[in-house]
Amino acid sequence: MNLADWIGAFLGFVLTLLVFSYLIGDNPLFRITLHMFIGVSAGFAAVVVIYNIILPRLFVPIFINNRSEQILSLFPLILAGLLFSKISPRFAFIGNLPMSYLVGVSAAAAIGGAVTGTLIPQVLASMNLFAVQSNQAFDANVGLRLVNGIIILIGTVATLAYFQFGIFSQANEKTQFQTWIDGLGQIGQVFIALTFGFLFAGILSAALTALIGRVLFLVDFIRDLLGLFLG
Amino acid sequence: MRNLVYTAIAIGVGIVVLLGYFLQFDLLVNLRIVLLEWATILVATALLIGVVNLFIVHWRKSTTDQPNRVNSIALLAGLTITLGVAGWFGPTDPYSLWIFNYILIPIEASLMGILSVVLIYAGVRLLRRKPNLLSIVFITTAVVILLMTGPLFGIDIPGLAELRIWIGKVPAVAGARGILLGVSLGIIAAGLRILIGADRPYGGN
Amino acid sequence: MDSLNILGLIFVLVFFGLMIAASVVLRQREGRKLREIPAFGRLRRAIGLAVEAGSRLHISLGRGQLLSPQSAIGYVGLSILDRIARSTSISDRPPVATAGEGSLGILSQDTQQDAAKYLGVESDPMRGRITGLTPYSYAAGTLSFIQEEDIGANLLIGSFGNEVALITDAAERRDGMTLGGTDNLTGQAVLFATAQEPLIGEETYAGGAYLGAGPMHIASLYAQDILRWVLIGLIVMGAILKLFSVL
Amino acid sequence: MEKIYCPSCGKPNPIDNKFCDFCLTQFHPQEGDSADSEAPSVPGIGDNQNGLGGHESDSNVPDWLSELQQSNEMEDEKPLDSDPELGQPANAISDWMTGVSGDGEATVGEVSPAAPFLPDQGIDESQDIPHWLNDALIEEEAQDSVEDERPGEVPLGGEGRDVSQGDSSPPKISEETPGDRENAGPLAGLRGVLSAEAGAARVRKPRTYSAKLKVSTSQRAHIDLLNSLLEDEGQPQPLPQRRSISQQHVLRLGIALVLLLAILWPIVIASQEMPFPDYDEGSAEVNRLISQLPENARVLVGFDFEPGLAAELDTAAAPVFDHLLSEGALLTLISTSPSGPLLAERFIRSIKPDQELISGLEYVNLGYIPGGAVGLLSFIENPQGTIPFTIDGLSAWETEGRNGLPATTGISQITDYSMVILLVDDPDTARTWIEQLGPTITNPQVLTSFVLITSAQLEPVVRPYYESSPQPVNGLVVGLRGGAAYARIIGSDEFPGKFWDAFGMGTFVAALLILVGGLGYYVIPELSRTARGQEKVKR
Repeated sequence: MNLADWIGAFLGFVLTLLVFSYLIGDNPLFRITLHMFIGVSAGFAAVVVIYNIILPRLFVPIFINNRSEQILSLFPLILAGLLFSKISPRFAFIGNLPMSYLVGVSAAAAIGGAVTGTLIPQVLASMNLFAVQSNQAFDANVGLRLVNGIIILIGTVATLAYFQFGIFSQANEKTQFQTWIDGLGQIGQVFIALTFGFLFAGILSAALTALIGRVLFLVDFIRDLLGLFLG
Repeated sequence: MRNLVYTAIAIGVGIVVLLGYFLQFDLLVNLRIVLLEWATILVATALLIGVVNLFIVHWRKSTTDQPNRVNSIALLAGLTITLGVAGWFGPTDPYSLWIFNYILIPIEASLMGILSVVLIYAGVRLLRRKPNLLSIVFITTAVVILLMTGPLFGIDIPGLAELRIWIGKVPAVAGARGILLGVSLGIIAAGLRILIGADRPYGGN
Repeated sequence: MDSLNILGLIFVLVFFGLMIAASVVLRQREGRKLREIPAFGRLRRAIGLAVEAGSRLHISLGRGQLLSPQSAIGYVGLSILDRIARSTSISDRPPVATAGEGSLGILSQDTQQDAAKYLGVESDPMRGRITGLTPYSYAAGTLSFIQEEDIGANLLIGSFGNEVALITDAAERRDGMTLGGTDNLTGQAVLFATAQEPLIGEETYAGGAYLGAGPMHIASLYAQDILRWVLIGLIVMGAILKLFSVL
Repeated sequence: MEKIYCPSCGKPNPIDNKFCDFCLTQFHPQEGDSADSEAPSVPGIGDNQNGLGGHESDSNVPDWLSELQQSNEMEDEKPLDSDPELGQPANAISDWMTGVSGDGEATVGEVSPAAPFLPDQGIDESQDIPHWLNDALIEEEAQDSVEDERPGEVPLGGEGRDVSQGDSSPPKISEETPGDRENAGPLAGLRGVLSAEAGAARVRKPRTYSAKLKVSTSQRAHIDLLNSLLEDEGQPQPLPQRRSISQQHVLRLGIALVLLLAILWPIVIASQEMPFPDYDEGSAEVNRLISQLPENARVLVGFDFEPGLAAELDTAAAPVFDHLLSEGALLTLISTSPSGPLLAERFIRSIKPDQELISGLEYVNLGYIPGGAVGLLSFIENPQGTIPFTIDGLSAWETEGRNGLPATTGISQITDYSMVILLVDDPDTARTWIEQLGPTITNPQVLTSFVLITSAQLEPVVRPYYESSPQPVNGLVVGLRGGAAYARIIGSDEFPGKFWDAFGMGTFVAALLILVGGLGYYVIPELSRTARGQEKVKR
């Protein structure tokens, strides 16, 4: 390790300990570390955005010979310029124009993304569980696949039914249908809890891995340090 | 009047982009691509504005005499140094990577590490806070999966490994799918409310 | 794929039609009762308590990218922010919003300004904060924000990943109430275990309707309810047809 | 047509509406005049009932009292009234002040003889009282039942009898008067003469007498309790200060210590006792695909995770890339998150510390695709158009008249890559990649394979894609476990054994903590509670 690495490792060592100090209790040093972290990550985000988008997409096209592209590239430049008025509360209203544009596009992108990216694929996937004939070649145990398919189908339907908001009732009396939905919803909740449990375990093991990574780093640093002094 | 214009822009642009998703007419698709390209640039600009906003807020805090000013000073220092170094030498330069490796990664990874304690703590208290069937299912699943994720000292409890895989393959998938479908219904509703003009977060009220 | 796209478009158009129809019907007569979501009931009380105790309400809008489906949950958060800002700005401690994404931050400030204009009071730009621009730095920023400000209740309605646990933990250390809902699966799993009042999946999107953000929010719930059963029908039918290899 | 204005959103509604058309707030019969009806009436304990029960949505008292109840962690889930309006909090304080005055008068109300609503008071009160107050009451009752025997004292809930005694006190006085003899003035010596000043004195007396008599210990306790609560609510004060060392604090600290020790142990003693997982189908598939890659295959690698998860994904990916680079693959690095490019650069430089890969020649870092799903889609449809330059500002691609960088030579569209590897930690990002890339990958003409290296938390999200057919995902390395399995397959030393040991220990202890701790944390207070309950019954 060269000097820069040593300094870096020492810095990392100290910062790790400072963050871990939060486990003992909230303290000013921990907060200072957090704020430094926020600053650094914001700095990196800004630089990457400038290098990756602002320069090549906002400014470079203006210097391209192609006249039509130059004109086209003025629009985002103007919109971005207007958006910067949001920095000052007094002139913020000027930025409403690009914001309304952005919100419109993003709402559409959200709908488009949800339909093409989730709704259609997930519905198809649920159906395809039962396309047994098509891929018998893939596994012999068709029966088991069917049973699993049915469980997934029931789980999906029950979970969806759980979210039902409107109540079907006549004169504050639950209708038969509502009782059914409630029952289905109960099953759905169990599936949801199972899913969350699985995800939770995954997140926890990911977090544990991070913790182990840090502890390993601390131990290795101390070992290196001792090796340096004790030869 | 001005608000009407904003709303009109949001709705108009939105509808064009939305149709561009579903109808494969060249004009519509190209229009969608151009509009999205501009939006992408605007989002990036907004991120920069966010950085400026962060800077201004903490500059104010650090110049006024108040107990937390040292935090703001730390933030400003981190921000300006990173902007200076990474901005000048480039984000993938060894100097930038040094900051990334020895300041950003240790702090963020340690925060993630703390998360493990926070999550275990939450798991321990869940049953007390919400003593119901769902909590029991949740905790049981979590514990089984957790045990079977690690090597468990080479002890092989028959059926448990298979159970883990089965849960991940069948019930967990069902739950996740139901949630995802529900969420996408919610997303479409929220998006449409904006395209209808019912929600106008862009100062159109 | 094209035929699927057309189907998708039809689905969206039907959704749109149902929302409009429902909103028209709602104006004429009382709509169907909505099922009770305890979290929202508690939230209404928490808002009351926060106003009485003179502590702040904090609405965390998450860090969803604006050009992806994650933006939708941000908009839900914004309409809830608007609703609450309009009803609590009279108190001496109006709500504060934090965002982890530039454009969301700007939108939260706009929303607060609108609310202030509506109430005829001076709006403070510091009430819409950007506390960090990457998921973890946002969590870190919000964490220290909760510790520094005097927050009575925290509404986490936006796109969060597992880092949200840091925020809920900080809120708990301050004895503040946390209500959380997100679109992200891992975020939901974490909130289920850590938040005092977790919202599951689609429930979060109903926040506007349950907090009275306008008739269109309720109308969209009815549309969702109808199309939910359409989806279920489609899945079951499709499954049966696939089984007999008709499709 | 007559209109009713919604207290929540202020919009006008038809008078016969039960709900607000605009915000669905439920209207109450006395909505309009609730304010006037509340202020002048003498609420007495009659209002406190609402206060304790929290069923009357017009009064704000229920909200804060039942809120207090909720702040108590051991509260059981009580059904909520579905309609306390949002608008209320705005005028909450004023409403609540009437509550104060109400309670103020309540004490007077008890004292004054004429309080018609008092008799059935005791029963209602006990019905609506929350547990925390109920316990206090049980003790009070026990106390008072003893006090009953003593003359002049009044039992709890017997305010009715208080009052009846209060009412009957003047007659008592009149019984005494005949015993008096006039001893002044012209009627001196005569009995039964009504004497102005003496009578007046006696008339005055019972009031003070009754005032002393009326307030029972239990009532006093209620009054004090309510007053103290109201005073607390009264001053806008910061939320309750945290106790320096709370039970939670200790619990947190305990968990942290146990966990850290469990992890430290295998790291310090470094005994490789945990066996690597045997055969893992997903990892084996990735291994097969990489082994089949042609010489100098072009591979697109997506780095879409947060720096916080670097430890997990770097460790899991290390053996995979060890294998990949030994096959002589040339890499194109891309990301849809701003921190991605740096993570990619960092990983690539650390993968072979002895001989660093050369940028441009062996790998090229395209940086960051903005715009989430939209940006990714446009990159998949048209890589060259979406990201024309590398993160270092060089032109990335080969075009006619300009040859690009060796690492990207011959790449004009996404299908020119032999393999796409995605390192990912977020379910949405993973799904976005799979959904956008899926149609291309599943196309039988396309030879590109798609492989995921994911954080452990993503398994239920990505596995179905791997299991389904046709497969949009051809291989899967999930978390540390997958990495370890891969290392075992290729016999790589890239995967640190002590890391795996610590992981094994960590997951085991975590599971144990949740299970044992959870049960203990739930059961122990339950036991002590039941014990307390039994004690009370005994008393």
